[in-house]
Amino acid sequence: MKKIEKARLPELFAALNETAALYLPADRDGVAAFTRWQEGVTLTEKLNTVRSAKDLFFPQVETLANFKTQGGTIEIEDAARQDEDFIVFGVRACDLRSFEILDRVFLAEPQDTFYKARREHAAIITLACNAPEETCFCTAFSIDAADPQGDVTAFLTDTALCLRANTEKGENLLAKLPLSDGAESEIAAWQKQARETLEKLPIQLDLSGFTGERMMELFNHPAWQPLSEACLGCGTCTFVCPTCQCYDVKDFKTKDGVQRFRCWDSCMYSDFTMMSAGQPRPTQKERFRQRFMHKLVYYPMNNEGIFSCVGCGRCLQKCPIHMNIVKVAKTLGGERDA
Amino acid sequence: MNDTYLEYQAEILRMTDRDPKRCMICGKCTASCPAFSEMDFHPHQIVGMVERCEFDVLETVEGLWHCMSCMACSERCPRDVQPARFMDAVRQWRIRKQGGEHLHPQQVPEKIDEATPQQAIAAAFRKYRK
Amino acid sequence: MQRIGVFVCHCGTNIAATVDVAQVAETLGKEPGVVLATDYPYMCSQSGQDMIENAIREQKLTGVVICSCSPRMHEATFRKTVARAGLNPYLLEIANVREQCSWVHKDREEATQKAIILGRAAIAKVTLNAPLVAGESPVVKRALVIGGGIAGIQTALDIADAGFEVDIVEKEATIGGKMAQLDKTFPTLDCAACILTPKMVDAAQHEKINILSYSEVEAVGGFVGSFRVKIRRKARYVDETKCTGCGLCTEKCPQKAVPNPFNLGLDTRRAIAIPFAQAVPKVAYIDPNYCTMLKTGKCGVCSKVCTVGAIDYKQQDTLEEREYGAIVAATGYRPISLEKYGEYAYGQSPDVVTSLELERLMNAAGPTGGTLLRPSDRTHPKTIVFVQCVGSRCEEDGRGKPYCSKICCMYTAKHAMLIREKYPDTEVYVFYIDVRTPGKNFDEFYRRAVEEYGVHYITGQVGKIVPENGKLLVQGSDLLAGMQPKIAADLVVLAAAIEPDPSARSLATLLTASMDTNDFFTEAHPKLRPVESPTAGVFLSGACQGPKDIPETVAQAGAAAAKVIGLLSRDHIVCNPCVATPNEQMCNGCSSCEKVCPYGAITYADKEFRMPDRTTALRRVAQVNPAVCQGCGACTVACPSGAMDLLGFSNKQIMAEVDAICR
Amino acid sequence: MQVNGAWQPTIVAFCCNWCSYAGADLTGTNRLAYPANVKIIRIPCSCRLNPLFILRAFGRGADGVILCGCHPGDCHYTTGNYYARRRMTLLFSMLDFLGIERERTRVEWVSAAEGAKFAAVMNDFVRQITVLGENKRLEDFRCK
Amino acid sequence: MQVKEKAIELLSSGKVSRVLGWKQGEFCYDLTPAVFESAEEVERSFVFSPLAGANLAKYLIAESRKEGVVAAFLKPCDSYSVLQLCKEHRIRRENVYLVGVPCEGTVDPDLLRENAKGLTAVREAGGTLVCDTLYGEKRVDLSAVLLERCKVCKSKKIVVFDELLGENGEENPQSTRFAAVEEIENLTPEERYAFWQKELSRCIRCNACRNVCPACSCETCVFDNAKLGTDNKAPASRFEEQYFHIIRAFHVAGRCTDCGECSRVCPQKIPLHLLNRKFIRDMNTLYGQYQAGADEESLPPMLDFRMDDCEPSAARGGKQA
Repeated sequence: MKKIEKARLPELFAALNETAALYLPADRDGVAAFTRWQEGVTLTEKLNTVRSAKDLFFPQVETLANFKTQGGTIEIEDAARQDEDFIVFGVRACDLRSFEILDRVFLAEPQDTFYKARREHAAIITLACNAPEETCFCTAFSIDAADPQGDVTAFLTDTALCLRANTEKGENLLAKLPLSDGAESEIAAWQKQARETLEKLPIQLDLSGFTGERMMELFNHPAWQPLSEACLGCGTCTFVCPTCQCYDVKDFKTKDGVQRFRCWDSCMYSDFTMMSAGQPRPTQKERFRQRFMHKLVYYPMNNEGIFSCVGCGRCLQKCPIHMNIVKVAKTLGGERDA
Repeated sequence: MNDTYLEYQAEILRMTDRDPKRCMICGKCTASCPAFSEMDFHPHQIVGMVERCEFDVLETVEGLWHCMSCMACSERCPRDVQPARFMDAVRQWRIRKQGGEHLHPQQVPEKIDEATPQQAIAAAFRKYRK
Repeated sequence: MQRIGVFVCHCGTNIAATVDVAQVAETLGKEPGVVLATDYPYMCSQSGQDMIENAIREQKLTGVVICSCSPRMHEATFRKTVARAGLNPYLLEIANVREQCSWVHKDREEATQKAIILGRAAIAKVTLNAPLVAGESPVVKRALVIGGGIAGIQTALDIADAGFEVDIVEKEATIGGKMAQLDKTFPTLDCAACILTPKMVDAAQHEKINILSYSEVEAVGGFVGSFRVKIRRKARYVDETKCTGCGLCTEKCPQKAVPNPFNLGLDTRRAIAIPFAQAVPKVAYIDPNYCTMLKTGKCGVCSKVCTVGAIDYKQQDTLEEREYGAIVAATGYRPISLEKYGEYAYGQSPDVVTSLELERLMNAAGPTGGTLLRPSDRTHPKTIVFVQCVGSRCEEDGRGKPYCSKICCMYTAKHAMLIREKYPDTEVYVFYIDVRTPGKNFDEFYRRAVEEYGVHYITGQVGKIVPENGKLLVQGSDLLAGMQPKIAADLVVLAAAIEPDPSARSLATLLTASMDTNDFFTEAHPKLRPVESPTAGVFLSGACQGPKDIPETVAQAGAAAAKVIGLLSRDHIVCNPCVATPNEQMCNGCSSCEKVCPYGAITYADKEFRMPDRTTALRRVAQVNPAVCQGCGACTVACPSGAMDLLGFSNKQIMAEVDAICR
Repeated sequence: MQVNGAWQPTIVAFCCNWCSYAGADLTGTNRLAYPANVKIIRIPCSCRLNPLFILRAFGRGADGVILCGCHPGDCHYTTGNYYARRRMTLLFSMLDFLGIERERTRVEWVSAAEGAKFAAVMNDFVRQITVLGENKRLEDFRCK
Repeated sequence: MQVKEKAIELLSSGKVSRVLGWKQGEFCYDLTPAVFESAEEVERSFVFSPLAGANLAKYLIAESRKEGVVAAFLKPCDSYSVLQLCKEHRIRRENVYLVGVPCEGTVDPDLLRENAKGLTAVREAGGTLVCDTLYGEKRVDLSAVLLERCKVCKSKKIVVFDELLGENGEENPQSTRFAAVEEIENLTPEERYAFWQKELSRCIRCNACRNVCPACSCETCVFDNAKLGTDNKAPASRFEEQYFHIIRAFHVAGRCTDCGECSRVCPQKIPLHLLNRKFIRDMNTLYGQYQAGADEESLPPMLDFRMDDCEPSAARGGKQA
């Protein structure tokens, strides 16, 4: 365990940035976002960012290839992969779990080389939580927000930032930083208090009923209709979600060819997976159901029971009509008896 | 035609801000001119001479000095050529050619003789900065 | 897969001198979808068109791009060419590399590059062109002629003689127009009334002609083939069907001080009047501005003397709506107001008159009974000065007109000649800038005035006219003699410029016909379509299109009639297929498009649609009547969802052009 | 647009078919010169111009966009240019509000008889855009 | 509560077959719009409070096309949207029963949560909100946490209704809603550009603004329309951020009632309402006062003209360089 006084955080960030490009949650015009560090950028006071840490590994828009036409010939130019190391500071436990979920998608064969390059070049410094908000429900997914892992775990107490390396990459990183030694015991009380708060979180879910065996039952549940009724079909939940990983591949006609890029897509959109015969999910109810069935049933079915929700609460805060996975799960039978 | 004449022409066109090519030689200016009988060359001819770069003639035209700048020709010109401006500009050009670009008030009395109409002095004085 | 042919025209050297046509063809040949690109000296020639036709057949072209002159010039020509080869005529695009490239750029490299880009834009557009089929709409077999002067009368007679109904709408109480006010006509010196009045009578008696005098067009709706026109029939306070034109009322009316408009105010008449002896219809009318009965409710003399009871003080304006297949504008001209020409003393001295006033002063039916007397003291003028180009060829803002009024040289020669013939002791001077006599027997006529009649023509203008002691002191210039003549004249005649009748401006708006900066109607093509306006179904006759003398007016009237007859002899006309078209799937039914449509072409219908959840639902969607839509595209932008598109100028086509140009 | 290594503005001119396109033709007929940067797109009426097209042009690399139509009151379709006038007024104001140079967009009424005006307008607009420089604020960098 | 009772009455009397309203959420602030079909349902979960901010007008497009009559509770803002949609033939007026509800302002949940971290419950007590949080009780001034649109409320008048609960309010011509627009106008073009770049660059094109907007109710939006070639799914370039928001504002110009939903729902807190208000302000100054949705007859400025309208050269988005 290492540590540094809270007042010396700017020094720490500068040192981190010396080793590799540093990203950290900072306020940008009142909105917290992972921001490229530079002199003067400070850690946000907010619990979490609006957009999740997923953006750093799976950006909203990413060029895949460039096609250049000249006369009758076409020249294909593969887009560059991430080839420089970078550091992500301040990843909360929920977002860290999301990487695991994304890895199972993007790093399964055939691997997504764009994602993979970013994952390999990143060092992740997580930030433990001690003041969760009422929208947090990471506990439903057995996430210990008071002690996340990652390459390094950081604990921000009233006076200091304590850092613990969890991996070799983390060890190496900490070795380069102006830190003093600290002890695990220094954060014990802090952690205890954090865990007590986490236990009192108002949202308590029992997701044990969301199993593969009940897939058809859940799929045909009559509640989908009233649940989806108010859904506007926007993509807010999807885009702030740390685990949503759907994208669309689009071509953009440039001056002398075509730029092929991918961009986030949302299963909530009416043109999602549009095919020649139209949309396979013609109404909002079906699109809405897809999103939650995927998170609560399909994904766990294919991934050893891991739900593709991490309880970060972003969709609870940002949905324009306040429909969210908690309401869905509870309606479909996931409410834990008080 | 030589380059000097073209420079003169350019200078006069700049001063008048009018295009002598628009003149259709209707003669209304000359018909309107109260000083017609005193002039050797008449307003439409002055405009024509500028257009044709006949500065050798313009150098000797005496009618210029009889123009009283009553502006009747300019008022009535149907093509907005405004011959009075040409009269004035050519006079200006003539005075400048004599040297002594800078006319000071003190010099005015000595310039006034019987052959030079007062208008010429006034006009030159008014326009000499142009 | 597109198979596009590109044809680059040299237009002789018009294009080829500035644009490297071979390079354009070569470069465009490499564009995707282009299978053939070639250049040729004259694409519009028979052999050029044959080449295009053959290429379409041999290469099985799906689209044609011609880089040539403006589409306004030859689009129609090439559409026919393309159609002859069996391709839909709307699968053609023209890149304007002449008017908008070779003629406006000097640098060969720049012009060539621009021509290539314009060609690319046309290729990009033609790739998205869809075959269009023009619809048809019926033709109402009746024509409307607006204006009852010689132009309108001749047009109406020619149309009626071909067997079609014609209505003449004339704002005055009689037809006849300006020609009825003229004395003699050049260059034959026959009397205007003698040749005009028989035509007026012909028109009145023609079974196919309906004269709506004292009437004005108030609104025009519809489109070529079926215009709906609202005509205001102004109250004349005399029942047209009862009045016999006996003229008794016009003699008994106690209100005598009414300036006589027929004689241009040179004498007076009564408040109830027949405009002139040969008026058609020969029916009296009351001028409400002067009639004591109408103003005060006391008098009623005319009503008492009228033997047929035709007087009706309670008459009101009425509105008639009629349908027409074609409309002819024949609104004519008038002399300009001379109030801004103070130097000529018009209005200061009654002895300074306009040429049209002189016509009345010399006319046997005029205020002086045909004896030339000057207005001020009714004496014979001994010295008369004519001033030409008063307000013509004048580029000063607000005073005159930049154009040549065309008729003044000839009528002045006529006047001078007639005066010298009738009063040989009179000296006549004409101040002129140029004498323009390009017409059959015109120059001979002018020379006769000089040589046989001794009229003094002076090259120069008049600078000022000063009334003094009963004379008019005229100071002019004689440019040839280098003199400044001063003439003491008894009468001065000003050849005032002529301008379009002011009613033409509002009529043009009603007809959506375009006008030039001088308010003359614009022709569809200055050389090739001189009697048609750019608005389909609207034709031009007489001086409303530009200054004209009588023979020219009559010729144009006949030409306009021929065009109208050609239109009316068809049962249907082909509509412009480039019309708005709604995509019902995308339409919200919000009515935005309907509100901006100037033709009322958009209506709404509730239609059943299959919804995504496989149910059906009724939705309100826009419908466009393609026969009524004129293709302006206002609706396409008003539509927020992009459901309304314009065939031939679709969103995708225009964006493809934008992309190609900004490439 | 780069010409021989030097930047030259790309100007898109939307011209209504009845007045301004004809006016542009007259410019040619009268051999009045204007820069080759100006490329004309023919539309039936100024009211056909969708703001989408203007933004598209800027995105695709145009440095200036000008709309030419019949003079108000002279629209071939009677009212089209009145609608165009409102739309463009509001759009231009919005672009300006977003800090996009006001001078990049323009509307000019050019009749079929105003060939000289068309040339003068285009000369002036090209000069204005040249002074303004490249369109950086409303460009799509992918189109470079 | 009056609103809830009215909902129960309308359903139990059979006057309407459905009621559109707000449903209780997990917390006090996360109400979800919902359709209630029985008095029991209303009894169980219908909520109306200053946190019922959502404008339900847009839902009536679909609801009014279903069988039977649907009742809706309209705050003044919402009533403008409803009337505008009736004007555009989108809502079938005959199938809706409109109950006007006076409004004293709605609460911005984000502001409230910022002022009361870990918020779980709230009750109103005379202009003060008493909040239960994970970290204890907290009192917040209602006026401090109102939505921006409510702080500058343009009108408390309910413009369309079949029945009113309470007194109808008045328009508020003194509203300072254009002050922020003017503030931007007073910046230099460079500053304006920088301001909007800063704001718009946060856009994630989630479409929340569009999908919540009552005016954005197109069957197919141009930005989703691949066939039209105008589709645009992501802010792939700075241009596309501008393109989307300019065109969206343009498409709703003259139809936007300034209900403020776009800014309310933006997850990135982009002040999108300023774009709409700029258009409204321009139209007001150039073409005369116009309030979309205020009546069913007047022509919106974009579909109207005057012969003597100003020329586009007069268009100014703000101070010039």
